[in-house]
Amino acid sequence: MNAVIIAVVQVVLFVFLAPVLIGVIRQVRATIEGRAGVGIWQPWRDVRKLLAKNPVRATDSSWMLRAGPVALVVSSLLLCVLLPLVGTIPFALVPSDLFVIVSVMLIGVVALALVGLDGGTAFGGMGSSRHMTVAALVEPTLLLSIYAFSIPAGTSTLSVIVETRLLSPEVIISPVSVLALVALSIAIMAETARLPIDNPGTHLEVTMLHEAMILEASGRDLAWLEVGSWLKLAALLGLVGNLAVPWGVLTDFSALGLAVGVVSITVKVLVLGVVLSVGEIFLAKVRLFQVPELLAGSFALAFLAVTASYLVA
Amino acid sequence: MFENIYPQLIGLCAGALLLTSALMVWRHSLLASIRLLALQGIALAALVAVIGIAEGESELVLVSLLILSVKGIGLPWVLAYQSKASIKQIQESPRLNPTAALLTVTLLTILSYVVVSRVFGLGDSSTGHAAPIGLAMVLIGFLLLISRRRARSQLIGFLLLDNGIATITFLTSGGVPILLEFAFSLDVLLVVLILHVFAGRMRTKFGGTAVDQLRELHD
Amino acid sequence: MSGIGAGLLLQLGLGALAVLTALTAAPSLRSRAVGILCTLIAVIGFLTGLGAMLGATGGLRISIALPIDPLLLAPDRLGGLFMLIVSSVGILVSLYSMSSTHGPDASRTAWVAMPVFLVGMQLVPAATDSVSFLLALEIMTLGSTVLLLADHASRATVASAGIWYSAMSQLSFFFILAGFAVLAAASGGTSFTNLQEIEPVPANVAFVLLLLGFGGKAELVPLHVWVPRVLPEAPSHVSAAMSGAMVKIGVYGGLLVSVRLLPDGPAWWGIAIMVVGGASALYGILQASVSSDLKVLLAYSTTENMGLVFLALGASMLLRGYDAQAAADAALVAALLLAVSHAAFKSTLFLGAGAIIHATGERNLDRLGGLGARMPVTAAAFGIASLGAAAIPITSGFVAEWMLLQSLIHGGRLDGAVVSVAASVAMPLAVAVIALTAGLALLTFVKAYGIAFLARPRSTEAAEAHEVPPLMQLSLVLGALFVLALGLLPGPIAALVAQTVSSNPSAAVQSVGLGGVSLPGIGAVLDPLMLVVLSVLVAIPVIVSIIVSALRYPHRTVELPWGGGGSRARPRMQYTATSYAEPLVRVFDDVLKPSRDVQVTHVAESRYLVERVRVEQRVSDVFETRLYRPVLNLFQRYGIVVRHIANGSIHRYLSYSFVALLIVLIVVSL
Amino acid sequence: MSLILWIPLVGPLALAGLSLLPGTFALRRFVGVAASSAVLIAGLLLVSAVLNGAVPETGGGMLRADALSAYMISVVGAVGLIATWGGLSSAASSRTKDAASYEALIALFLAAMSLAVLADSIGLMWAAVEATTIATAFLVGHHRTGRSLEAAWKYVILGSVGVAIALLGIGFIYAASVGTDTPTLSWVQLSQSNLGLDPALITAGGALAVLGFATKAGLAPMHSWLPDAHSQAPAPVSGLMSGVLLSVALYAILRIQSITDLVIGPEFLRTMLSVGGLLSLLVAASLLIRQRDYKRMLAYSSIEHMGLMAIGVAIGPAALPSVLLYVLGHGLIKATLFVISGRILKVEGTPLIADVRALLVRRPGLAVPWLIAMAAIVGFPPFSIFFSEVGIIMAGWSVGLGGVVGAALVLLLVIFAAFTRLTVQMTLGPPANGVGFTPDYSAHGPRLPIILALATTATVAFVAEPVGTLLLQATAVLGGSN
Repeated sequence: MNAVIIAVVQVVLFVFLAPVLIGVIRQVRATIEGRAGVGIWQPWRDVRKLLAKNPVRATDSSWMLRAGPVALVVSSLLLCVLLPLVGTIPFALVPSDLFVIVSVMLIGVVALALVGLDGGTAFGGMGSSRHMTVAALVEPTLLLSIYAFSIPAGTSTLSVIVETRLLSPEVIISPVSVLALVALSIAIMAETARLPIDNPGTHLEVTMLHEAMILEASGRDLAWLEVGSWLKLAALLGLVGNLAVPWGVLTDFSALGLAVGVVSITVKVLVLGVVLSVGEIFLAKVRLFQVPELLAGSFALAFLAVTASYLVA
Repeated sequence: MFENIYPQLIGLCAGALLLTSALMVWRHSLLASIRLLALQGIALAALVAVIGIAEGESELVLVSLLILSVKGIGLPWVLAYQSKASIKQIQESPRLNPTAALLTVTLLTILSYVVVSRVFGLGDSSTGHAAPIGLAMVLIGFLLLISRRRARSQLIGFLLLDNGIATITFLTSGGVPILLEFAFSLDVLLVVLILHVFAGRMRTKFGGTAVDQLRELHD
Repeated sequence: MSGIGAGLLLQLGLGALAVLTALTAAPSLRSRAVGILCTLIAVIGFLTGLGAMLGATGGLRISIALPIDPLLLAPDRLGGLFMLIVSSVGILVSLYSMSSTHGPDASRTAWVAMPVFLVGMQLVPAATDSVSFLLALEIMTLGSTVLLLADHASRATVASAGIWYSAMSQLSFFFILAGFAVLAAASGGTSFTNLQEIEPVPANVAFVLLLLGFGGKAELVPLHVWVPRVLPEAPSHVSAAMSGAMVKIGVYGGLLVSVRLLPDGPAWWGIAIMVVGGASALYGILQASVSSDLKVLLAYSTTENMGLVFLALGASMLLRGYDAQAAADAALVAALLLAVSHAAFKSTLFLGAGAIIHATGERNLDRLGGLGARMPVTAAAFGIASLGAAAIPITSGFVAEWMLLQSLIHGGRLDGAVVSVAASVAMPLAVAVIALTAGLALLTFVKAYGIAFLARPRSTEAAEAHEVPPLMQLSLVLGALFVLALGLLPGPIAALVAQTVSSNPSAAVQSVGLGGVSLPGIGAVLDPLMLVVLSVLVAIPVIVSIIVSALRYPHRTVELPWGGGGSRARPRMQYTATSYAEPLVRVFDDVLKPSRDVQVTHVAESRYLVERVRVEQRVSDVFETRLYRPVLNLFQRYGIVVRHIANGSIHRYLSYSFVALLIVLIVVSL
Repeated sequence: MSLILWIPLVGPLALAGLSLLPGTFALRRFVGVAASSAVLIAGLLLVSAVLNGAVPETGGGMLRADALSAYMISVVGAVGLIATWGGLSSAASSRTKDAASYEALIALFLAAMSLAVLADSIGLMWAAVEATTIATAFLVGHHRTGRSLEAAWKYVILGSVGVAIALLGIGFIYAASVGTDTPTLSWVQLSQSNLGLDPALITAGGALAVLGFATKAGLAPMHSWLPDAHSQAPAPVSGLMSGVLLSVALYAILRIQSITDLVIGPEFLRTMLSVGGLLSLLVAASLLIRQRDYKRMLAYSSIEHMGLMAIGVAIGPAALPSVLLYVLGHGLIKATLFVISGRILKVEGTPLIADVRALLVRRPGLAVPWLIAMAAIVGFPPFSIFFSEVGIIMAGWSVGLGGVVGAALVLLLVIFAAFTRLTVQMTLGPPANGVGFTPDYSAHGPRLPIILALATTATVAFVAEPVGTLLLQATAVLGGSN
C-alpha cells in the first residue's frame, strides 16, 4: 500500500518536475551566456502548444509513429514508479531491480529508434542508427556500474542499495563507489543525449542524434516524445542524486517523511540540473567517432570499480 | 664318401646360383640373361637333387626333375622363343649403371647374410650357410625388376626372384610338400606365360617392349 | 512396454510411414500428406519429451550385430526437456512447411529427408549410450544435409554450402566420436549410465574433444564458419529447424558432458567454456549487427545466443567448483531458459524471414521496407520475436538474461567472502560481455525490424508484397505466442526446467506471484506480469489524453511531411541496413576488417563535378578468411604436389615395394 | 555336408567350361551370375552348418570351413552376385569370343577366391591367391587398349612380386614348423599354442607373409597397382576386385596373424599393420584431394577402407567383429559404386569428374543411387560401415592405440571432405547448358542388385541374430575371446 502511495507521489511529482528541470537547465545556460532566456516554464508552454495541434503524418508511416511516443512515455513513467526517488519502499513482486530498470529504459530507447526509422527519411535513419550505436556501447558501463553498486549491498535491488548507503555513509566516499558513480553519470549523459555525446541545442546534421529522430514527428507525437525524454532525464538525475546524497529519502512510511522526501528529491534534481547545465557550457560535443573512446573510458572506470571492490574489500 | 663331399656340392651349387645372379645384373644382352637363367635353373635342380640324395628322399629327386624341366628348360625356351637373329640385337640399357648395380648386389648379399644369420642363427649345417644365397637372389631379382627397362628383362628378374625363394625353401626346410611344389611351379609358369603374352601385345601396340613408356595411368 | 518406449517406437514408425508416403504420394498431395505426418511425429516427440521431463522412465532397446552394449533409447529428465524443445520447433516447422514449400523445396527427396531429419533430431536426446547418440546424430546430419541441398539446381552457392556443412559436421562428429571413445575406454562400456570415476588425464582429453565437437554443433567460434553459408542457403523452414532445434543438440551435448558425464571437473573447464562462449557471443552479434542479409543476420545471431548459453554453462561449472551452489544452479537454469527461449524466437524469426522471401523474393534488407503495412501478421510475429532476441522485458529472452546476470553478480562472493580471484575477474568480464552483446543485439534487431517493416519500400518487390497463406501465419503466430508465454510466465517454466538439472530445484528457483520467478538462494525476484500491470496503469492516463486530443485535433496525412527539410526525399534516399550499421563498422574496424571500394565517376566536362559515387562494403568472416582459407589452400597445393608419388612409372612402384621389403628385413633382423 | 565345400570350387569351373563351349551364346552372359549364386548358396549353407556347431572338412583336411571361412565365402558370393548381376552385359555383346573368355575368367576368379578362403593350408591358399592374379590378369586387360594393357602389366608384375614375398614368408613359417617335429602348413595345427615354433622364424615369416599379402590387400606402400587396375578393368571386375579380392587378402593376413600372435604376441604385427593402415589412409587422403578420375577415386577409397580395416586388425579381437562386418558392407557398397560408375562411364563417355556435371538434374536414374551409395561409403548410418568405423575407433582407444586411431580420424576427415567435394562437383549444381534437356530416369541396367545391396548394408547391422553370433564365432576362430 505504502509502495503504491509513494509510486503515485513520485509519478505526479516528476510529471510536474521534469519540464521545470528542463526549463531551469535552459534558463541557467541562457543566463550564464548572457541571454535573457525564456523562463523556466517555457517547456510547459511548448507541450501545451504541441498537444493542441493536428499532427502531420506521412502516408507511409505505420502505427509505430503513434505507438512509439506512448511507449517512450510509459517506459519513462515506469522509471519514475520503480526508482527509489522519494522513498525506498519497493513493490514486493517488482522490486527496483537495477537490471529491470535498465531494460525498462531500453524499451524507451528502442521505441525512439523505431520512430526515427519510421519517418522514412535519411535524417531519421541517421539519428536512429547513431542513437542505437551509442546505446549499445553504453550498455557495458551501465551494467558494470550497477554491479559495482550491488556488491556492498549484496543485491541489485536499488532501494536496498540506497538504504545501505544511508546507513553506512562511508561506503559513499569509498573510491569504489566514487568510480562507479562517475561511470554511471557518464552512461546517463549518453543515455539521455546530453553533452558531450549529443548536443540537444542544435539541429546540425553532423551533430544530431536525438533531434534527428524526432525531426519528422509533430503535434502530440512530438510532445510525448519530448515529455518522455525529459522524464527520463529527471528520473535518472534523481537516481544519481539519491546514490550520491541519500539523506532525506523516505525509508519507513510517514506523512512527514513523505513531505521531506518530496522536497529533498526536488532539490537534488534541480541542483543536479543546474550543475549539468553549468557543466555543459564548458563542454564541447565530441565527434561521433570519439564517443566510443569516452565510453571505453567510463567502462574502464566501472570495471575497475567492480574488481577493486572484490580485491580491496 | 658322399657325406664328406656333400657340403662341397651344396656350396658349389649355391655358388653357381649367386654367380649366375650377379652375372645377370652385369650382362645387358637379353640372350645372355636367358642363358644364365637356364644355367641357374640347372644349378637349382642340382642343388635339390643333392639335398634329396643327402636326405634320402626320393620325392625331392622328383622335384628336382620338375625344376629342371620347368626352370632349366621350359621357361628359358619360352623366353627365347623368337628368331635368334632378332633376339641377338636386343641390348638392355638399364636405369642403373653396371658398377653401381654390382656394388648394390654386394650390399644386398651382405644384408641377406645378416638377416639370415639373425633369423636362422648360423647353424653349423652347410645348408644354413648356403641359405643367405637364396635371400640374396631374391633381392637381386628385385633389383633387376627395378633397374630393367624391357618387359622380358623384368620377366627375368621375376624368375630370378622366384628361384631365390625356391632356393631358400629347399635349403631351410628341404622343400614343401610335393603337391604344393607343383602348384607353385604351375603358378609361376602361368604368370610368366601371361606376362609373355602381354609383352607380345605391347610389341604390337607400342612397337617395343620398353616398360617405362607405360606412363599413361597416373594421378 | 512403457509409455516412453511406445512414444519412441511410434516416432520411428511414423517416420518410416512418412518416408514411404513421400516416395509414393502424388506431387499435388505430397506436401500436405507428409507435412501432416511430420507434424504428428513432432507431436508424439513433444508428448514423449514431456513425459520424460516429468520423470516418466522406460525406453527402447535395439540390439545390433556388433558385440557392444545394445543401443538404448531412454531419455532422462534433461533429455526429455530437449526432446520437448526440438519437437516444439518441429511442430512449428512442419505446419509452416505444409504451405510454404513449393518447387524444389517440395521435391520428393526433400520430403523424404524432412521426417528423417525430425526423427533423428528427436532421438538424439533420448540416447543413453554413445553409439546410439552418434547414430541419431548422423541420421540428423544426413537429413539436414539433403534438405539443405534441396535448391541446388537453381543456385550454385547451395552446393558449396553443402560441402562446408557436411565437412564441418563430420569434423564435430569425429570430435564427439573420439571423445566418447576415450570415455568408453576409460569406463569400459559405451553406456552413459555406468560411467564410473575417470582419472584426470582421459577426463581432460575427453572434455576437450567433446567441447570441440559440441561447440561445432552449437555453432561456436571458431567452428561456426558453416553457419553464415548454410542457414541462408537452406529453405527457410529448414533454417528455422536447424537454428531453432538442431543447434540445441550441441547445447544438449554440452549439458550432457558437464552435468551427467563429467561433473565436478577442474576450474579451467568452466573458464574454457566461458571464454569460448563469450567469444562466440561477441563475434556472432558483431557480425549480425553489420550484416544486411536478413538470413545471414539471423544465422550469426544464432552463434551469439549459443555463445551466451555456453557462457552461462561455463559460469555454472565454475561456480559449482567454488560450491556457490545457489548461483551455480541459477546459472544452469539460465542456460536452459536461454536455450528454450532461443528455440522459440529464432525459429519464429527464420519463419518470418521465410515469409518475407515468400512475399518479396528478397533476403537483402537494403531492398525491403514498409512491409509492416503490407504483411501485418508477419510484422507482428517478427516484431515480438525480435523483442525476444533483443531481450526486452515481457519476452522470453529477458528473463533468461536477467537470471544469468543475477547469478553472475552474486556468484563472485559466497556469504561475504570472495570465492576466488579467477571468479572475481571472470564474473565482471562475463557481465561486460553480456552487456555489450545485449546492446548490440538491441541494435541488430531494431535494424532488422525497422528497415524491413517500417518506413517506405526500397524496391518494387517490397512495394508489391502481400501477406502469406494462413497456415504460415498460424505457425508464425504460434511462435510469437511461445515467446510471450515464456516471457510472461517464467516462474512455472523455470521451476519445471530446474527439475531437469538440479538435485534440489526448489532451492534454485521458485514460482512466485502471477507466474513470477524468484531465486531463493540469491534473493532476487522478477514478476513480468506485475510489470505489465504497472505499465498499463501508468499508460492509461496517457492513452486517455491521446484519445481526447485525437478527437479534438485529428491528424493530417501528407505524402512527405517534412522530408528532413528537402522536398525531393525519395525512398532510396532512406537509411539502409548497410548505412545503419556504418558507425559500428567504423568502431569495430579492427575486428571486422571490412573491405570497401569506392568508385567515383566524374562528369565528362569537369573532374570537379561528380556524376555517380558507388560505394561497396563487404564484411567477410574473419575466421574463414584468416584461418580456414589458408589451410584449405595449403591442402589444395599439397594435393597437386603429391600426385608425383603416383606418376605411373612401374619402376617407381616396384621400388616402393622393394624399400618396404628391405625395411621389413632389417626390422626383423634387429 | 562336406560336399558343400566342393560347390564353390566345382560349380564355377563347370560354368566356365560351359561358357567356353560353342553355341551357348544365350546362356553365356549369365555364367558369372550363376557362378556367384552358386558360391553364395554354398556360403549360406556353410554358415548355417557352422552356426549349428559343425565344421565341414574334406579333401583330406585340405578344405575346411570354420565360421570365418563360411562368412568369407558368403561375402564372396554376395559381392560377386551384385557385381556380375549389376554388370550384366547385353545379349548382343555376349556373342563374341571375348565374352566367352570373359565369363569363363570371372567364374575362374570366383573359384580361386573360394579356394583361398576354404583352404586349410597356407600353401594352398597362397596358390589360390596367386591364381586370382592369373585369372584377373586378362580381365584387367580385357579392353585391349593401351591403357588397360599397361594396367594389366603393372598389376601382374606388382601383384605376383608381392605374392612371391608372401611365399618367402610362408617358406619361413614352414621352416619353423619343420624345426618342430611336425612339418605342416595347416592353420589348425599351426595355430595350436603348444607347438613351440621358433619365434625368430615366425617373426620373419609372419612379417614377410603379411607384407606380401598386403600387396593384394592394397595396403600402402604396396598398393600401387590398385588404382590403375581398378580404373581400367571392366566395372564388374573392378567391383569384384575391390569388393572381395582385397578382403580375401585381408583374410590371409588375419590367418597369419592368428599364428604369429600365439608365438610372438600381438605387438609386432600390430605395429606393422598400424603403420600400413595409416600409410594407406595417408596415400588415399593425399591423392583424393585433387582427384580427376571417378573410377580412380573409388579405387583410392578402397585403399582408405582397407587401411582402416588393417588398423582394425592391428587392434585385434576387440575390433575384429567390426572389421568382418566392414568387409561385407564395404564389399557390397563398393561393388555397387563400381557398377554405377561403369554405367556413368558408358552414358557419359568420360571418366573425368570435371566432364560430368549436374548429374542429379540430367540423369537422376544414375545420380540418386550413386549419391545413396556414396553416403553409405563415407559412413553414414544406417549403413553398416558406420557401425564398423565406430566400433573400430572405440576398440582402438580401449586397447591403447589412441594415437593411431586419432591420426586415422584426422586423415578420414580429409578424405571425407575431398570425397564430398568431388561427389558434389559431379552430381549437384545447375546444368551447364541451362534448359533444353529432358531428365533421364533410366538406370541403364538392372536396378534390383543395387537396391538389394543398399538394403542389405542398411539393415545387416541391426540383425543381431544370427549375424552377431556368426561374427563372434569367426572372431573366436582367430583366437579372439571377445
